[in-house]
Amino acid sequence: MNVVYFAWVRERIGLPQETVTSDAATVNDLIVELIAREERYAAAFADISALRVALDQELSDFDASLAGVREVAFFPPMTGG
Amino acid sequence: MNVVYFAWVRERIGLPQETVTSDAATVNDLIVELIAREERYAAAFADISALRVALDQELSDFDASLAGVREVAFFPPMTGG
Amino acid sequence: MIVRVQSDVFDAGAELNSFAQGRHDIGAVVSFTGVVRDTKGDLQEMLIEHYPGMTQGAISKIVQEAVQRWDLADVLVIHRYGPLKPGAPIMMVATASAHRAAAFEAADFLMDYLKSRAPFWKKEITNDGAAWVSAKDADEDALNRW
Amino acid sequence: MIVRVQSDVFDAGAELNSFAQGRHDIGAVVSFTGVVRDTKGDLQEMLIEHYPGMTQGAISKIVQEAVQRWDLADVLVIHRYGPLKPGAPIMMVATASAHRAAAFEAADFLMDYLKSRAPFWKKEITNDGAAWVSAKDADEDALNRW
Repeated sequence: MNVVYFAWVRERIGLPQETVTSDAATVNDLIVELIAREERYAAAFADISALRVALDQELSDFDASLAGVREVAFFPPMTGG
Repeated sequence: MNVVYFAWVRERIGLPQETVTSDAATVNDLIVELIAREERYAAAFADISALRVALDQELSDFDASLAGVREVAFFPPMTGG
Repeated sequence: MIVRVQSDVFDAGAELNSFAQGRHDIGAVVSFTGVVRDTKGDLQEMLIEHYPGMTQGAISKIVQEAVQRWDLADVLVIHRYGPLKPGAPIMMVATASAHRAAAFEAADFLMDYLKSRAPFWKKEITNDGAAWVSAKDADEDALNRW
Repeated sequence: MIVRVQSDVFDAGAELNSFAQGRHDIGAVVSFTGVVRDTKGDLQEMLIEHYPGMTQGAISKIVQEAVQRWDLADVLVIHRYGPLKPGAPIMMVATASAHRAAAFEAADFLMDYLKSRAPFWKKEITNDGAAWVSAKDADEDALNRW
Protein backbone atom coordinates (compact mmCIF):
# COMPACT_ATOMS: atom_id res chain seq x y z
CA MET A 1 0.00 0.00 0.00
CA ASN A 2 0.96 3.62 -0.44
CA VAL A 3 1.98 5.48 2.72
CA VAL A 4 2.18 9.28 2.56
CA TYR A 5 3.49 11.82 5.05
CA PHE A 6 2.87 15.53 5.44
CA ALA A 7 4.35 18.51 7.27
CA TRP A 8 6.79 17.64 10.10
CA VAL A 9 5.96 13.93 9.81
CA ARG A 10 7.27 14.08 6.24
CA GLU A 11 10.33 16.02 7.39
CA ARG A 12 11.17 13.61 10.22
CA ILE A 13 10.78 10.52 8.07
CA GLY A 14 12.58 12.25 5.24
CA LEU A 15 10.32 11.33 2.36
CA PRO A 16 6.84 12.29 1.16
CA GLN A 17 5.63 8.80 0.32
CA GLU A 18 6.63 5.19 -0.04
CA THR A 19 5.18 1.83 -0.94
CA VAL A 20 4.92 -0.42 2.10
CA THR A 21 4.26 -4.14 1.97
CA SER A 22 2.65 -5.12 5.24
CA ASP A 23 0.19 -7.56 6.78
CA ALA A 24 -0.72 -5.07 9.50
CA ALA A 25 -4.39 -5.42 10.40
CA THR A 26 -4.83 -1.90 11.77
CA VAL A 27 -3.18 1.51 11.56
CA ASN A 28 -1.70 0.95 15.02
CA ASP A 29 -0.15 -2.34 13.83
CA LEU A 30 1.36 -0.55 10.82
CA ILE A 31 2.87 2.10 13.08
CA VAL A 32 4.47 -0.58 15.23
CA GLU A 33 6.05 -2.06 12.10
CA LEU A 34 7.28 1.33 10.88
CA ILE A 35 8.74 2.28 14.28
CA ALA A 36 10.69 -1.00 14.30
CA ARG A 37 12.33 -0.11 10.99
CA GLU A 38 14.44 2.92 11.76
CA GLU A 39 15.01 5.69 14.26
CA ARG A 40 13.47 8.36 11.98
CA TYR A 41 10.14 6.48 12.03
CA ALA A 42 10.36 6.13 15.80
CA ALA A 43 10.90 9.91 15.97
CA ALA A 44 7.92 10.64 13.73
CA PHE A 45 5.56 8.32 15.61
CA ALA A 46 6.83 9.04 19.13
CA ASP A 47 3.60 10.79 20.15
CA ILE A 48 0.55 9.39 18.40
CA SER A 49 -1.72 11.96 20.09
CA ALA A 50 0.05 14.63 18.00
CA LEU A 51 -0.83 12.77 14.77
CA ARG A 52 -3.80 12.23 12.54
CA VAL A 53 -4.39 9.48 10.01
CA ALA A 54 -6.38 9.33 6.78
CA LEU A 55 -7.29 6.09 4.98
CA ASP A 56 -7.92 6.47 1.26
CA GLN A 57 -8.22 10.24 1.72
CA GLU A 58 -10.73 10.09 4.58
CA LEU A 59 -9.86 11.02 8.17
CA SER A 60 -9.83 7.85 10.26
CA ASP A 61 -8.76 6.34 13.57
CA PHE A 62 -5.61 4.56 14.66
CA ASP A 63 -7.52 1.38 15.48
CA ALA A 64 -9.21 1.30 12.06
CA SER A 65 -8.76 -1.76 9.86
CA LEU A 66 -6.39 -1.57 6.89
CA ALA A 67 -8.33 -4.22 4.95
CA GLY A 68 -8.66 -3.06 1.35
CA VAL A 69 -6.95 0.27 2.06
CA ARG A 70 -4.71 1.55 -0.75
CA GLU A 71 -3.38 4.77 0.79
CA VAL A 72 -2.52 5.60 4.39
CA ALA A 73 -1.61 9.21 5.24
CA PHE A 74 0.03 10.42 8.44
CA PHE A 75 0.16 14.09 9.37
CA PRO A 76 -0.12 16.53 12.29
CA PRO A 77 -3.46 18.21 13.11
CA MET A 78 -4.46 20.36 10.17
CA THR A 79 -4.00 24.11 10.14
CA GLY A 80 -6.06 25.29 7.22
CA GLY A 81 -8.08 28.47 6.90
CA MET B 1 -38.92 73.15 18.52
CA ASN B 2 -38.48 71.20 15.32
CA VAL B 3 -40.58 68.04 14.99
CA VAL B 4 -39.64 65.58 12.23
CA TYR B 5 -41.44 62.49 10.95
CA PHE B 6 -40.21 59.51 8.96
CA ALA B 7 -41.64 56.58 6.98
CA TRP B 8 -45.36 55.93 7.53
CA VAL B 9 -45.51 58.45 10.37
CA ARG B 10 -44.49 61.12 7.85
CA GLU B 11 -47.01 59.79 5.34
CA ARG B 12 -49.90 59.75 7.82
CA ILE B 13 -49.18 63.24 9.12
CA GLY B 14 -48.54 64.41 5.59
CA LEU B 15 -45.38 66.41 6.13
CA PRO B 16 -41.72 65.66 6.90
CA GLN B 17 -41.20 68.32 9.55
CA GLU B 18 -42.73 71.32 11.25
CA THR B 19 -41.96 73.87 13.92
CA VAL B 20 -44.08 73.30 17.01
CA THR B 21 -44.45 75.78 19.85
CA SER B 22 -45.32 73.83 22.96
CA ASP B 23 -44.89 73.85 26.71
CA ALA B 24 -45.08 70.04 26.83
CA ALA B 25 -42.81 68.74 29.58
CA THR B 26 -42.31 65.25 28.09
CA VAL B 27 -42.60 63.46 24.76
CA ASN B 28 -45.87 61.91 25.93
CA ASP B 29 -47.26 65.38 26.71
CA LEU B 30 -46.26 66.57 23.24
CA ILE B 31 -48.02 63.60 21.65
CA VAL B 32 -51.22 64.41 23.58
CA GLU B 33 -51.05 67.96 22.21
CA LEU B 34 -50.45 66.77 18.64
CA ILE B 35 -53.27 64.19 18.78
CA ALA B 36 -55.67 66.93 19.91
CA ARG B 37 -54.83 68.99 16.81
CA GLU B 38 -56.15 66.94 13.92
CA GLU B 39 -57.27 63.47 12.92
CA ARG B 40 -54.08 62.77 10.91
CA TYR B 41 -51.99 63.18 14.10
CA ALA B 42 -54.37 60.92 15.99
CA ALA B 43 -53.93 58.33 13.22
CA ALA B 44 -50.13 58.58 13.33
CA PHE B 45 -49.94 58.30 17.14
CA ALA B 46 -52.73 55.76 17.59
CA ASP B 47 -50.34 53.01 18.72
CA ILE B 48 -47.33 54.38 20.56
CA SER B 49 -45.86 50.89 20.91
CA ALA B 50 -45.34 50.92 17.13
CA LEU B 51 -43.32 54.15 17.33
CA ARG B 52 -39.85 55.25 18.34
CA VAL B 53 -38.70 58.72 19.32
CA ALA B 54 -35.35 60.48 19.05
CA LEU B 55 -34.47 63.69 20.89
CA ASP B 56 -31.77 65.79 19.25
CA GLN B 57 -30.81 62.79 17.08
CA GLU B 58 -30.51 60.32 19.96
CA LEU B 59 -32.97 57.47 20.54
CA SER B 60 -34.99 58.26 23.64
CA ASP B 61 -38.11 57.33 25.61
CA PHE B 62 -41.64 58.65 25.56
CA ASP B 63 -41.44 59.79 29.16
CA ALA B 64 -38.22 61.72 28.54
CA SER B 65 -38.13 65.44 29.33
CA LEU B 66 -38.24 67.94 26.46
CA ALA B 67 -36.32 70.57 28.43
CA GLY B 68 -33.70 72.12 26.14
CA VAL B 69 -34.58 69.78 23.26
CA ARG B 70 -34.40 71.38 19.80
CA GLU B 71 -35.49 68.45 17.60
CA VAL B 72 -37.98 65.66 18.24
CA ALA B 73 -38.23 62.85 15.68
CA PHE B 74 -41.02 60.27 15.45
CA PHE B 75 -40.69 57.14 13.33
CA PRO B 76 -41.50 53.41 13.22
CA PRO B 77 -38.91 50.83 14.38
CA MET B 78 -35.89 51.10 12.11
CA THR B 79 -35.27 48.64 9.29
CA GLY B 80 -31.68 49.27 8.29
CA GLY B 81 -29.10 46.78 7.16
CA MET C 1 -12.88 53.37 10.74
CA ILE C 2 -14.94 54.58 7.78
CA VAL C 3 -18.69 55.27 7.79
CA ARG C 4 -20.31 56.35 4.55
CA VAL C 5 -23.99 57.14 3.99
CA GLN C 6 -24.76 57.68 0.32
CA SER C 7 -27.36 57.32 -2.41
CA ASP C 8 -24.77 56.30 -5.01
CA VAL C 9 -24.15 52.65 -5.73
CA PHE C 10 -20.87 51.22 -4.39
CA ASP C 11 -18.61 48.44 -5.66
CA ALA C 12 -18.45 45.85 -2.87
CA GLY C 13 -15.45 44.07 -4.41
CA ALA C 14 -13.44 47.25 -4.83
CA GLU C 15 -14.32 48.28 -1.27
CA LEU C 16 -13.22 44.89 0.05
CA ASN C 17 -9.92 45.14 -1.80
CA SER C 18 -9.09 48.63 -0.58
CA PHE C 19 -10.22 47.87 2.99
CA ALA C 20 -7.35 47.45 5.45
CA GLN C 21 -5.01 47.26 2.47
CA GLY C 22 -1.28 46.86 3.09
CA ARG C 23 -1.58 46.02 6.78
CA HIS C 24 0.41 43.02 7.95
CA ASP C 25 -1.12 42.72 11.42
CA ILE C 26 -4.40 41.43 9.98
CA GLY C 27 -5.24 37.75 9.60
CA ALA C 28 -8.97 37.91 8.99
CA VAL C 29 -11.34 40.11 7.01
CA VAL C 30 -15.11 39.54 7.16
CA SER C 31 -17.55 41.37 4.91
CA PHE C 32 -21.31 41.49 4.80
CA THR C 33 -23.20 42.85 1.81
CA GLY C 34 -26.94 43.45 1.99
CA VAL C 35 -28.72 43.11 -1.34
CA VAL C 36 -32.23 44.11 -2.50
CA ARG C 37 -34.07 40.79 -2.49
CA ASP C 38 -36.95 40.03 -4.82
CA THR C 39 -37.98 36.49 -3.96
CA LYS C 40 -41.40 36.70 -5.61
CA GLY C 41 -40.18 38.52 -8.70
CA ASP C 42 -42.70 41.35 -8.26
CA LEU C 43 -40.49 44.06 -6.77
CA GLN C 44 -40.16 47.24 -8.83
CA GLU C 45 -37.89 49.02 -6.38
CA MET C 46 -36.94 49.45 -2.76
CA LEU C 47 -37.04 52.97 -1.38
CA ILE C 48 -34.80 53.64 1.59
CA GLU C 49 -35.57 56.67 3.71
CA HIS C 50 -33.19 57.85 6.41
CA TYR C 51 -32.77 60.58 9.02
CA PRO C 52 -29.89 62.61 7.64
CA GLY C 53 -29.14 64.48 10.86
CA MET C 54 -28.89 61.28 12.87
CA THR C 55 -27.64 58.53 10.55
CA GLN C 56 -23.88 59.18 10.54
CA GLY C 57 -23.80 59.65 14.31
CA ALA C 58 -25.92 56.58 15.05
CA ILE C 59 -23.74 54.35 12.88
CA SER C 60 -20.53 55.81 14.31
CA LYS C 61 -21.77 55.02 17.82
CA ILE C 62 -22.43 51.40 16.83
CA VAL C 63 -18.96 51.18 15.28
CA GLN C 64 -17.37 52.63 18.43
CA GLU C 65 -19.16 50.02 20.51
CA ALA C 66 -17.78 47.25 18.27
CA VAL C 67 -14.25 48.68 18.47
CA GLN C 68 -14.46 48.68 22.27
CA ARG C 69 -15.68 45.09 22.42
CA TRP C 70 -13.39 43.45 19.89
CA ASP C 71 -9.78 43.84 18.87
CA LEU C 72 -10.34 45.29 15.41
CA ALA C 73 -7.72 46.71 13.08
CA ASP C 74 -10.34 48.42 10.93
CA VAL C 75 -14.09 48.73 10.30
CA LEU C 76 -16.01 49.89 7.23
CA VAL C 77 -19.72 50.65 7.02
CA ILE C 78 -21.44 51.87 3.85
CA HIS C 79 -25.21 52.34 3.79
CA ARG C 80 -27.27 53.63 0.88
CA TYR C 81 -30.57 55.50 0.79
CA GLY C 82 -32.96 56.39 -2.02
CA PRO C 83 -34.50 54.16 -4.67
CA LEU C 84 -32.75 50.81 -5.28
CA LYS C 85 -33.42 48.16 -7.90
CA PRO C 86 -33.69 44.38 -7.21
CA GLY C 87 -30.22 42.84 -6.89
CA ALA C 88 -28.60 46.19 -6.01
CA PRO C 89 -26.32 46.44 -2.96
CA ILE C 90 -28.00 48.20 -0.02
CA MET C 91 -25.17 48.31 2.44
CA MET C 92 -21.89 46.75 3.41
CA VAL C 93 -19.94 46.08 6.58
CA ALA C 94 -16.32 44.95 6.75
CA THR C 95 -14.19 44.11 9.77
CA ALA C 96 -10.49 43.32 9.98
CA SER C 97 -8.73 41.67 12.89
CA ALA C 98 -5.72 39.55 13.75
CA HIS C 99 -8.09 36.62 14.43
CA ARG C 100 -11.19 35.27 12.76
CA ALA C 101 -13.48 35.10 15.80
CA ALA C 102 -13.22 38.85 16.44
CA ALA C 103 -13.81 39.70 12.78
CA PHE C 104 -16.87 37.41 12.56
CA GLU C 105 -18.45 38.46 15.84
CA ALA C 106 -17.93 42.18 15.23
CA ALA C 107 -19.46 42.01 11.74
CA ASP C 108 -22.42 40.04 13.09
CA PHE C 109 -22.85 42.54 15.94
CA LEU C 110 -22.63 45.52 13.56
CA MET C 111 -25.33 44.02 11.33
CA ASP C 112 -27.68 43.34 14.25
CA TYR C 113 -27.34 46.91 15.49
CA LEU C 114 -27.48 48.57 12.07
CA LYS C 115 -30.67 46.60 11.41
CA SER C 116 -32.52 47.92 14.47
CA ARG C 117 -30.67 51.04 15.62
CA ALA C 118 -29.61 52.92 12.49
CA PRO C 119 -32.35 55.30 11.30
CA PHE C 120 -33.28 53.75 7.97
CA TRP C 121 -36.71 52.66 6.78
CA LYS C 122 -37.37 50.44 3.79
CA LYS C 123 -40.40 50.67 1.54
CA GLU C 124 -41.10 48.07 -1.12
CA ILE C 125 -42.79 49.14 -4.35
CA THR C 126 -44.25 46.00 -5.92
CA ASN C 127 -46.64 45.37 -8.76
CA ASP C 128 -49.39 45.29 -6.11
CA GLY C 129 -48.54 48.61 -4.50
CA ALA C 130 -46.22 50.06 -1.87
CA ALA C 131 -45.61 48.86 1.70
CA TRP C 132 -43.20 49.75 4.46
CA VAL C 133 -41.07 46.82 5.60
CA SER C 134 -41.98 45.94 9.20
CA ALA C 135 -39.29 45.48 11.80
CA LYS C 136 -39.21 41.85 12.93
CA ASP C 137 -39.35 40.82 16.58
CA ALA C 138 -36.45 38.50 15.77
CA ASP C 139 -34.32 41.50 14.78
CA GLU C 140 -34.97 43.23 18.09
CA ASP C 141 -34.38 39.95 19.95
CA ALA C 142 -31.06 39.52 18.13
CA LEU C 143 -29.68 42.49 20.09
CA ASN C 144 -29.93 40.44 23.28
CA ARG C 145 -27.21 38.14 21.96
CA TRP C 146 -24.61 40.83 22.63
CA MET D 1 -21.08 25.72 -5.07
CA ILE D 2 -17.49 26.34 -6.11
CA VAL D 3 -14.38 24.87 -4.45
CA ARG D 4 -10.98 25.90 -5.79
CA VAL D 5 -7.60 24.76 -4.50
CA GLN D 6 -4.77 26.66 -6.16
CA SER D 7 -1.28 28.08 -5.73
CA ASP D 8 -2.09 31.21 -7.73
CA VAL D 9 -3.10 34.38 -5.99
CA PHE D 10 -6.80 35.32 -6.23
CA ASP D 11 -8.56 38.68 -6.26
CA ALA D 12 -10.96 38.64 -3.28
CA GLY D 13 -12.89 41.69 -4.51
CA ALA D 14 -13.38 40.29 -8.00
CA GLU D 15 -14.45 36.94 -6.50
CA LEU D 16 -16.95 38.69 -4.22
CA ASN D 17 -18.41 40.63 -7.13
CA SER D 18 -18.83 37.61 -9.38
CA PHE D 19 -20.17 35.44 -6.54
CA ALA D 20 -23.94 34.82 -6.71
CA GLN D 21 -24.12 37.55 -9.34
CA GLY D 22 -27.48 38.38 -10.91
CA ARG D 23 -29.56 36.39 -8.44
CA HIS D 24 -32.55 38.21 -6.99
CA ASP D 25 -33.40 35.68 -4.28
CA ILE D 26 -30.36 36.70 -2.21
CA GLY D 27 -30.45 39.28 0.55
CA ALA D 28 -27.16 38.61 2.29
CA VAL D 29 -23.61 37.80 1.22
CA VAL D 30 -20.90 37.12 3.81
CA SER D 31 -17.25 36.74 2.91
CA PHE D 32 -14.20 35.75 4.92
CA THR D 33 -10.69 36.33 3.67
CA GLY D 34 -7.71 34.82 5.48
CA VAL D 35 -4.51 36.83 5.15
CA VAL D 36 -0.86 35.98 5.92
CA ARG D 37 -0.30 37.82 9.19
CA ASP D 38 3.08 39.16 10.24
CA THR D 39 2.47 40.75 13.62
CA LYS D 40 6.13 40.82 14.64
CA GLY D 41 7.43 41.96 11.26
CA ASP D 42 9.87 39.05 11.00
CA LEU D 43 8.00 36.75 8.62
CA GLN D 44 9.72 36.02 5.32
CA GLU D 45 7.06 33.74 3.98
CA MET D 46 4.36 31.25 4.87
CA LEU D 47 4.56 27.85 3.20
CA ILE D 48 1.30 25.98 2.86
CA GLU D 49 1.49 22.25 2.26
CA HIS D 50 -1.59 20.24 1.38
CA TYR D 51 -2.69 16.70 0.54
CA PRO D 52 -3.64 16.98 -3.13
CA GLY D 53 -5.58 13.72 -3.30
CA MET D 54 -7.74 14.65 -0.31
CA THR D 55 -8.11 18.43 -0.28
CA GLN D 56 -10.87 18.97 -2.82
CA GLY D 57 -12.95 16.12 -1.42
CA ALA D 58 -12.52 17.19 2.21
CA ILE D 59 -13.55 20.77 1.44
CA SER D 60 -16.51 19.64 -0.68
CA LYS D 61 -17.73 17.50 2.20
CA ILE D 62 -17.60 20.49 4.55
CA VAL D 63 -19.49 22.60 2.00
CA GLN D 64 -22.14 19.88 1.61
CA GLU D 65 -22.61 19.81 5.37
CA ALA D 66 -23.13 23.59 5.38
CA VAL D 67 -25.62 23.39 2.52
CA GLN D 68 -27.62 20.77 4.43
CA ARG D 69 -27.69 22.83 7.61
CA TRP D 70 -28.47 26.27 6.22
CA ASP D 71 -30.60 27.64 3.43
CA LEU D 72 -27.81 28.82 1.14
CA ALA D 73 -28.17 30.09 -2.41
CA ASP D 74 -24.46 29.67 -3.09
CA VAL D 75 -21.10 28.90 -1.47
CA LEU D 76 -17.55 29.68 -2.61
CA VAL D 77 -14.34 28.31 -1.11
CA ILE D 78 -10.88 29.16 -2.45
CA HIS D 79 -7.77 27.90 -0.64
CA ARG D 80 -4.19 28.43 -1.72
CA TYR D 81 -1.07 26.35 -1.16
CA GLY D 82 2.62 26.98 -1.74
CA PRO D 83 4.77 29.93 -0.61
CA LEU D 84 2.87 33.10 0.37
CA LYS D 85 4.20 36.53 1.30
CA PRO D 86 3.03 38.59 4.33
CA GLY D 87 -0.26 40.35 3.56
CA ALA D 88 -1.15 37.87 0.80
CA PRO D 89 -4.60 36.24 0.77
CA ILE D 90 -4.50 32.60 1.93
CA MET D 91 -8.09 31.62 1.39
CA MET D 92 -11.61 32.90 1.04
CA VAL D 93 -15.10 31.73 1.88
CA ALA D 94 -18.32 33.33 0.67
CA THR D 95 -21.92 32.43 1.45
CA ALA D 96 -25.13 33.81 -0.03
CA SER D 97 -28.59 33.44 1.47
CA ALA D 98 -31.97 35.11 1.59
CA HIS D 99 -31.27 36.06 5.22
CA ARG D 100 -28.25 37.32 7.11
CA ALA D 101 -28.25 34.79 9.96
CA ALA D 102 -27.83 31.83 7.60
CA ALA D 103 -25.06 33.57 5.63
CA PHE D 104 -23.14 34.50 8.79
CA GLU D 105 -23.52 31.15 10.53
CA ALA D 106 -22.61 29.12 7.47
CA ALA D 107 -19.47 31.20 6.79
CA ASP D 108 -18.43 30.87 10.44
CA PHE D 109 -19.07 27.11 10.34
CA LEU D 110 -17.11 26.70 7.10
CA MET D 111 -14.14 28.53 8.57
CA ASP D 112 -14.13 26.43 11.74
CA TYR D 113 -14.17 23.22 9.73
CA LEU D 114 -11.69 24.34 7.09
CA LYS D 115 -9.33 25.31 9.91
CA SER D 116 -9.26 21.85 11.51
CA ARG D 117 -10.57 19.40 8.90
CA ALA D 118 -9.13 20.49 5.56
CA PRO D 119 -5.69 18.92 4.92
CA PHE D 120 -3.48 22.01 4.94
CA TRP D 121 -0.40 22.65 7.07
CA LYS D 122 1.23 26.03 7.53
CA LYS D 123 4.93 26.61 8.03
CA GLU D 124 6.31 30.02 8.92
CA ILE D 125 9.73 31.01 7.64
CA THR D 126 10.95 33.85 9.85
CA ASN D 127 14.28 35.59 10.29
CA ASP D 128 14.89 33.13 13.15
CA GLY D 129 14.17 29.97 11.16
CA ALA D 130 11.25 27.80 10.11
CA ALA D 131 8.45 26.39 12.28
CA TRP D 132 5.22 24.54 11.59
CA VAL D 133 2.16 26.34 12.91
CA SER D 134 0.60 24.29 15.71
CA ALA D 135 -3.10 23.56 15.73
CA LYS D 136 -4.74 25.32 18.67
CA ASP D 137 -6.97 23.53 21.16
CA ALA D 138 -9.38 26.45 20.70
CA ASP D 139 -9.70 25.61 17.00
CA GLU D 140 -10.64 22.02 17.78
CA ASP D 141 -13.00 23.18 20.52
CA ALA D 142 -14.67 25.57 18.07
CA LEU D 143 -16.10 22.56 16.21
CA ASN D 144 -18.25 21.77 19.25
CA ARG D 145 -20.22 24.95 18.62
CA TRP D 146 -21.94 23.31 15.66
